[in-house]
Amino acid sequence: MGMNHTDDQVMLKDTVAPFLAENAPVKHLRSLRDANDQTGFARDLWKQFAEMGFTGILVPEAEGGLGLGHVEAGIVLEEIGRNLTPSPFLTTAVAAVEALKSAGAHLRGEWFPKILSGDAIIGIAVDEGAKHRPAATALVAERAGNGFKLSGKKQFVVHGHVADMLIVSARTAGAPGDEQGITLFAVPRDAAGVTTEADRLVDSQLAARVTLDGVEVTADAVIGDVDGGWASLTRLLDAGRIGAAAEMVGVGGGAMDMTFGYLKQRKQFGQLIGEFQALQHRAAHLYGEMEGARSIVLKAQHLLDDGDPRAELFVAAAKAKSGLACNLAVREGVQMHGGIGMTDEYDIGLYMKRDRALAEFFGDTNFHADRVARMNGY
Amino acid sequence: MGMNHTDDQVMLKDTVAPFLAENAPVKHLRSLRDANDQTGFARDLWKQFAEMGFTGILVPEAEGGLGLGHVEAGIVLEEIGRNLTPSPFLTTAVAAVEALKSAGAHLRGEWFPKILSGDAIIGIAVDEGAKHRPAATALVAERAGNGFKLSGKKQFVVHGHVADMLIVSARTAGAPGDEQGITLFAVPRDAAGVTTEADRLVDSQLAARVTLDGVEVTADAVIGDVDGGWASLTRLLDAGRIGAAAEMVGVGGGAMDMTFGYLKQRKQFGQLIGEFQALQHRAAHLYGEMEGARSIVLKAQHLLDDGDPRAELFVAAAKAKSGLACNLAVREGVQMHGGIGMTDEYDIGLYMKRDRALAEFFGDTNFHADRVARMNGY
Amino acid sequence: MTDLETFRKETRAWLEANCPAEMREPVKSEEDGCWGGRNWVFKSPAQKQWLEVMAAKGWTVPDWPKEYGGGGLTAEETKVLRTEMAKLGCRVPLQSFGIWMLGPALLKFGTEEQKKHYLPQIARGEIRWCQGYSEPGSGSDLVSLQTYGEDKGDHWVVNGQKIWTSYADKADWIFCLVRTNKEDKYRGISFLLFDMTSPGVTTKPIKLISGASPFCETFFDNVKVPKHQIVGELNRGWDVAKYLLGHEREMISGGGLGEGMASIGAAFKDMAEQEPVLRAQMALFDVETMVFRAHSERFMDEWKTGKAHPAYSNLMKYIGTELNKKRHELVMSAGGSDALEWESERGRKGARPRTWLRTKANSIEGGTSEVMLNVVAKRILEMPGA
Amino acid sequence: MTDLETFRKETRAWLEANCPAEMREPVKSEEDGCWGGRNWVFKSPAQKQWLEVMAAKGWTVPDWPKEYGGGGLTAEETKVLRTEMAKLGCRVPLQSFGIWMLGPALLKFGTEEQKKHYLPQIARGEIRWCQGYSEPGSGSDLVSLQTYGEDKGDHWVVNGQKIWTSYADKADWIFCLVRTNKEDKYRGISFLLFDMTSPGVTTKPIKLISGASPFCETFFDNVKVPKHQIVGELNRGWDVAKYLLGHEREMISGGGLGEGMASIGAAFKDMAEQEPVLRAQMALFDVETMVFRAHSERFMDEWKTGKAHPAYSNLMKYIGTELNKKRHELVMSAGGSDALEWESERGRKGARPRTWLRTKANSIEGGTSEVMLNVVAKRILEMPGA
Repeated sequence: MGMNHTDDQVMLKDTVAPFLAENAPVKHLRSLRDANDQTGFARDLWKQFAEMGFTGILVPEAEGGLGLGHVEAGIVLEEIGRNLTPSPFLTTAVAAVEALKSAGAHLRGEWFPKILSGDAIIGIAVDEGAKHRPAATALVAERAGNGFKLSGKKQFVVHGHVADMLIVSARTAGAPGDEQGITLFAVPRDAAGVTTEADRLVDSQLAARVTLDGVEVTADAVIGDVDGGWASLTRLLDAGRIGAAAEMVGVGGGAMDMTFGYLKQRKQFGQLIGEFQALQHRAAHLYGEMEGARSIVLKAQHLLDDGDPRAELFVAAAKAKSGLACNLAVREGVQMHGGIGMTDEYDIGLYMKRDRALAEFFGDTNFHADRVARMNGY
Repeated sequence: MGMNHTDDQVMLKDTVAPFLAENAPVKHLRSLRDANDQTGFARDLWKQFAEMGFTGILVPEAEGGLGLGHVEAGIVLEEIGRNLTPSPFLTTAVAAVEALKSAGAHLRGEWFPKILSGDAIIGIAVDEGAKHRPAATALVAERAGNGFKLSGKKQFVVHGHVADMLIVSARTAGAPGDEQGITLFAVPRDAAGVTTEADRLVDSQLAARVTLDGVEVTADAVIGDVDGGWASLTRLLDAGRIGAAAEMVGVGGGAMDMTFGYLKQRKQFGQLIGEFQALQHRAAHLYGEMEGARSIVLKAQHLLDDGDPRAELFVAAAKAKSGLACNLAVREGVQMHGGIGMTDEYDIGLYMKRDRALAEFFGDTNFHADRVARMNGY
Repeated sequence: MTDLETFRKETRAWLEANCPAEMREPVKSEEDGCWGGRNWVFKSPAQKQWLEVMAAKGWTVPDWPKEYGGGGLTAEETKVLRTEMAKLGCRVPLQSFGIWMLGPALLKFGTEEQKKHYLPQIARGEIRWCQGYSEPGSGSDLVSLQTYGEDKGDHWVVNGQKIWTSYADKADWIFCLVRTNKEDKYRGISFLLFDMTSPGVTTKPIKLISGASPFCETFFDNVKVPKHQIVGELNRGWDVAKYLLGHEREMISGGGLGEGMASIGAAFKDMAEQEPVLRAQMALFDVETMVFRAHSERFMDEWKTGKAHPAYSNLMKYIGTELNKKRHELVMSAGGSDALEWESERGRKGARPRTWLRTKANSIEGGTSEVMLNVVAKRILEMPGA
Repeated sequence: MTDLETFRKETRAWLEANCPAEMREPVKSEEDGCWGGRNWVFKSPAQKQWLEVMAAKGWTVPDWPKEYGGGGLTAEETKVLRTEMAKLGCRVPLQSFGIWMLGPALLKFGTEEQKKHYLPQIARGEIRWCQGYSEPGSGSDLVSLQTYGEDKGDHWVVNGQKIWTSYADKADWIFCLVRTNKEDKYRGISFLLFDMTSPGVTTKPIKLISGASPFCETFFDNVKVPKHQIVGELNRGWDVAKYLLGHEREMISGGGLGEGMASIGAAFKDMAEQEPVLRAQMALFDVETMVFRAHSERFMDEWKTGKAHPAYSNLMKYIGTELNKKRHELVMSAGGSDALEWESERGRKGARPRTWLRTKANSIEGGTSEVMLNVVAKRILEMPGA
């Protein structure tokens, strides 16, 4: 089969695509936004995700999930992207689930069932500055009794204000910039000392700035190893990155298809604008870029699912490329739509906004290209 | 007048352009190349340059020159570029002359007259590695008696094998990488211990690898200050850089005009290929890039001529941009010519080759963009 | 001392004496501008005073003839005035589509009566104008416009719809392209002026992806326009429009200039130093910024001396707007997740992302990049084909 | 053990036993290839032996039917053979336009007699072929070709000129597009085979910007071609040509793959570390390299299962060739002035700049990038217009 989808994957896509197109098309995002919704997504839709089994895609079979992989999660995320569906799927059912796989029985037993039932929202609290730099973690976790006391700030915690639990990277040793000395914690959002401030982002989703002021947790809250949380964090981040990349394949693909449709319908100078060779060549080039992004994302998903040691490199390349291609798709999309592309009334601008937020999520193209260079030894 | 040419500059252009088009068009380069000429340029043409006064453009009036500036030198260089004329003008009459302006009376009295009369060729021996990194100078000049003894290697010394004198950057203090501790020397090419090995370059010009093995020079050979040669070297390099940039405006412009001419003449699919909108848009974009390059080069020339402290920054930007624009011109040139553009018989490929050599000369786009960033404080 | 030096000295003295201190403070937002018109509410007594003293000298339109309310200055004197105003930080006393667009067209195509009537009002900021060009079906292909003026003897009755009319909801009058002959595409359009309070005119603001905007949709339902309100000949309004579009294009391409084009790496030094690939892109972008400034300077110098190709402003518009879009992509990259905030006070209610999104229209409004490239290819490069 | 595993084991054993050690050394230059043909001089006894044993098994063309000199292997078995050869480092025993291009066309369009006659000779490397498609006036617009074959009853008399005929000066036979009907542009071309030693055929090598090349101009002056040497129907040679161009395109787009596409920054680590802007470009290029490899892998998997769009190879050709050109621009940048040397022994007689220049043809030969984009836009994206 190689890089072809398996029959099961094709079937999953055939389930997800119509489900989202029907239940959460772009107008779903609009209606939440225009109603000034303060959750950032629709809880009933999230329940439906759980009922359809989507939230369990990455949860091990032994723990009640489907035990599938990143290819399958990516199928869901691509459709989320294509429909601009606001959803905690990426943070909760992908990034958090992968992190929890390196947690102990206590945490797994508490959170996997809630994720499977659609009762939990989990926020990823990793970034402390405007740019994604996970090794720069400065938020401190000091030993206190047989537990830890956490103090510091996080930002860009998508859905963090309504999350039930936050996965927080904290420094237990070393200095900001060191990969060693980081520990990952599961912190209940309602723990004493946790405050969140929600901001609406450009793409209408809500993210929180989170302050931890002497938040006490027990040793059970540790995910992975104390001081050695980099491994679990990497697992979380790789899942988040390839997930965001898959979502961008959907966002860029949706923008592209909408734009190609417009080229075949809009007339200027007495002809369809899609007849203009300059636009045809740009369209063909864009198609190639999106196809390339789709390919590297799929390749990275396969490598992650195979536990291949090259996966981290390919995930970085996939996030970098999906950023480039999706950005091109939305820029060409707005430009080729002309004036109406600038109006709030048309959807193409919403694709541009979602692209921007996803570009930053878990590190942008520049960040990941730099990582590719480092992993390649220069 | 601002950035318009003065009447005198227009007149100079009206003299230079037909002179070079008649006496040294592209077929002049071809005939030297095909005859396997080992000088790298035509000495009689160089004499004519002197007779026309071109070699004295930058030489001060008090010393018999025209006392003009980089705008005027650039007018000559642009036509050299447009005709792909092999000539020591850039090294001898531009870079070397500017360096010699910070030399003592002895050196000036020796070399300015020879340059004015077309009797001297001067090579610029600055680079020691494959990439231009002037501060990395490692060639050593030790004090010996009341003079110096030089040992080390230089490369990419254009016309170095037939030069009468080499301007050599040497380290008299500090370590490679330091701007301090560099001294500039005027070294006769026939001095004992100087050996040169000529290589034909991709653009058919000849450059030398130069070895200095205990070459003894007197204190009179120093250009500028001992250990403080960076200032003179910068003056030399800025002249060489803006000169190379001006030449690239000519190379790119020549390639572009040839290509636009071809678009208006070649038919495929029953129409002139210049009628295809995709090519029209690329042509218009290319034109804009070349016009931008022309503008920044002219601006930098003005600032140099005005002794403006921003000149170094603008020269860096001009070399960077002319590299980008000229490279685009030759790449589009070959591609738009199609198959025949790949044949040695057509001139467009010669433009691509000259572009490549000039791109490296005195630092490429990447090197200068990095300098722009540093000068801008980041 | 030359006459020009005397003029410079006197101008400086006059500006120092007459420009209120408040009007020398840097402009903080679009809100600080003075647009004039019937319903204008001055933001401060100083704003009113500054407009009045400048209008009295004719210096809201310094190079227009004195008889039409201008200052009657030469090109050199006008440049001196602007330079001295810039040195002192004097604000522009009046922002006006009447000055930037309609005025030059009236000076060229208007009757003597029209010039005497409209130009002084424009110069004094008494009428605020808007422009009625684009229609929903006529963007780049403006000449396909459908708004129709039916000949009723001494007036036309206009029906149709315009889009992208800036500040239509605040303007007093509109200059508007109207089809007056359905047979001839190019020679069937007339350039009409009419009052926005005429019965049958309605406007509806357009919300952009960046948020609220000055743009409106404007609807005409049996609007009566007297025949003397035509500029230029009947059915030859396209000539007026083309002339005016040239002015607009220069304005927009000039918009990429100014202090906004300083080193982007210097502005985001910390980010540049932490992110090597971003830094490299900023370095290359800084080069392009310097190129564009030098290019604009050269273009203006050549334009003033008549050496620039008449279509060259199309090239500058293309380059300047594409560059500005790219700049704001980099600004967003440098801003990271901080720059995603859309409503927070911390993020000044989304100032950065809204500006970024707004720049996306640069390469659409006033002629798309695609149209600019067509024009450059055909008119400057003389490529073959239609 | 499945049949395929058995086959793999046996194949490996056979290769180990039969492939001479010398034929397992990495190919150092184009000179190392074996092209066969009447006048071929083997570079070594090992080269001859390797060709003979492989041809005897039919493994120069493993997936062709056995009756035509092939190995009769299935697609899976062929893949196994190639994989095992790659593992052992076995060289390709025979380079041949006959195998890559003409063979597939003959298998599809040839008569039984033609297949029996030509295919075994191709498989054994006894005839070396060249391709006569392009003409000076017919590059991208191939179908406008002018070389004309006049009908003389039992033969044609061919006059005209071809260009870009690779190795025409070394080839034994040519497969050639010839106009046989001047009235119909598309349905007036026939696909003819003829001997290069026929009276009236002359060739002239073409020197490229990169130096000497395998390309020639080829001239036909009253060349007599018997009628049975046509492939496919009279005047329907364009169908054969299109089919064959598809094969060529895949070959060329595949050329961008392979070991040449490893990390460029790793290959020029010192340069990358000294030049931050170059490093950034290498980093971004490494991403594109990984993307193209993944994309090619996905394309091949989808192609094999019939899921790829028939025109998809045009897209891959465009992306792969543009990428390869960009790669060599970076190689030249990394090489600096060392990489400018054109003749020196140190610079291996200009190997780097010559390779760089040669890559510029990638996006021209086998269909220009512009034609590829046209095809993608029209056939895959279904954009409107002619």
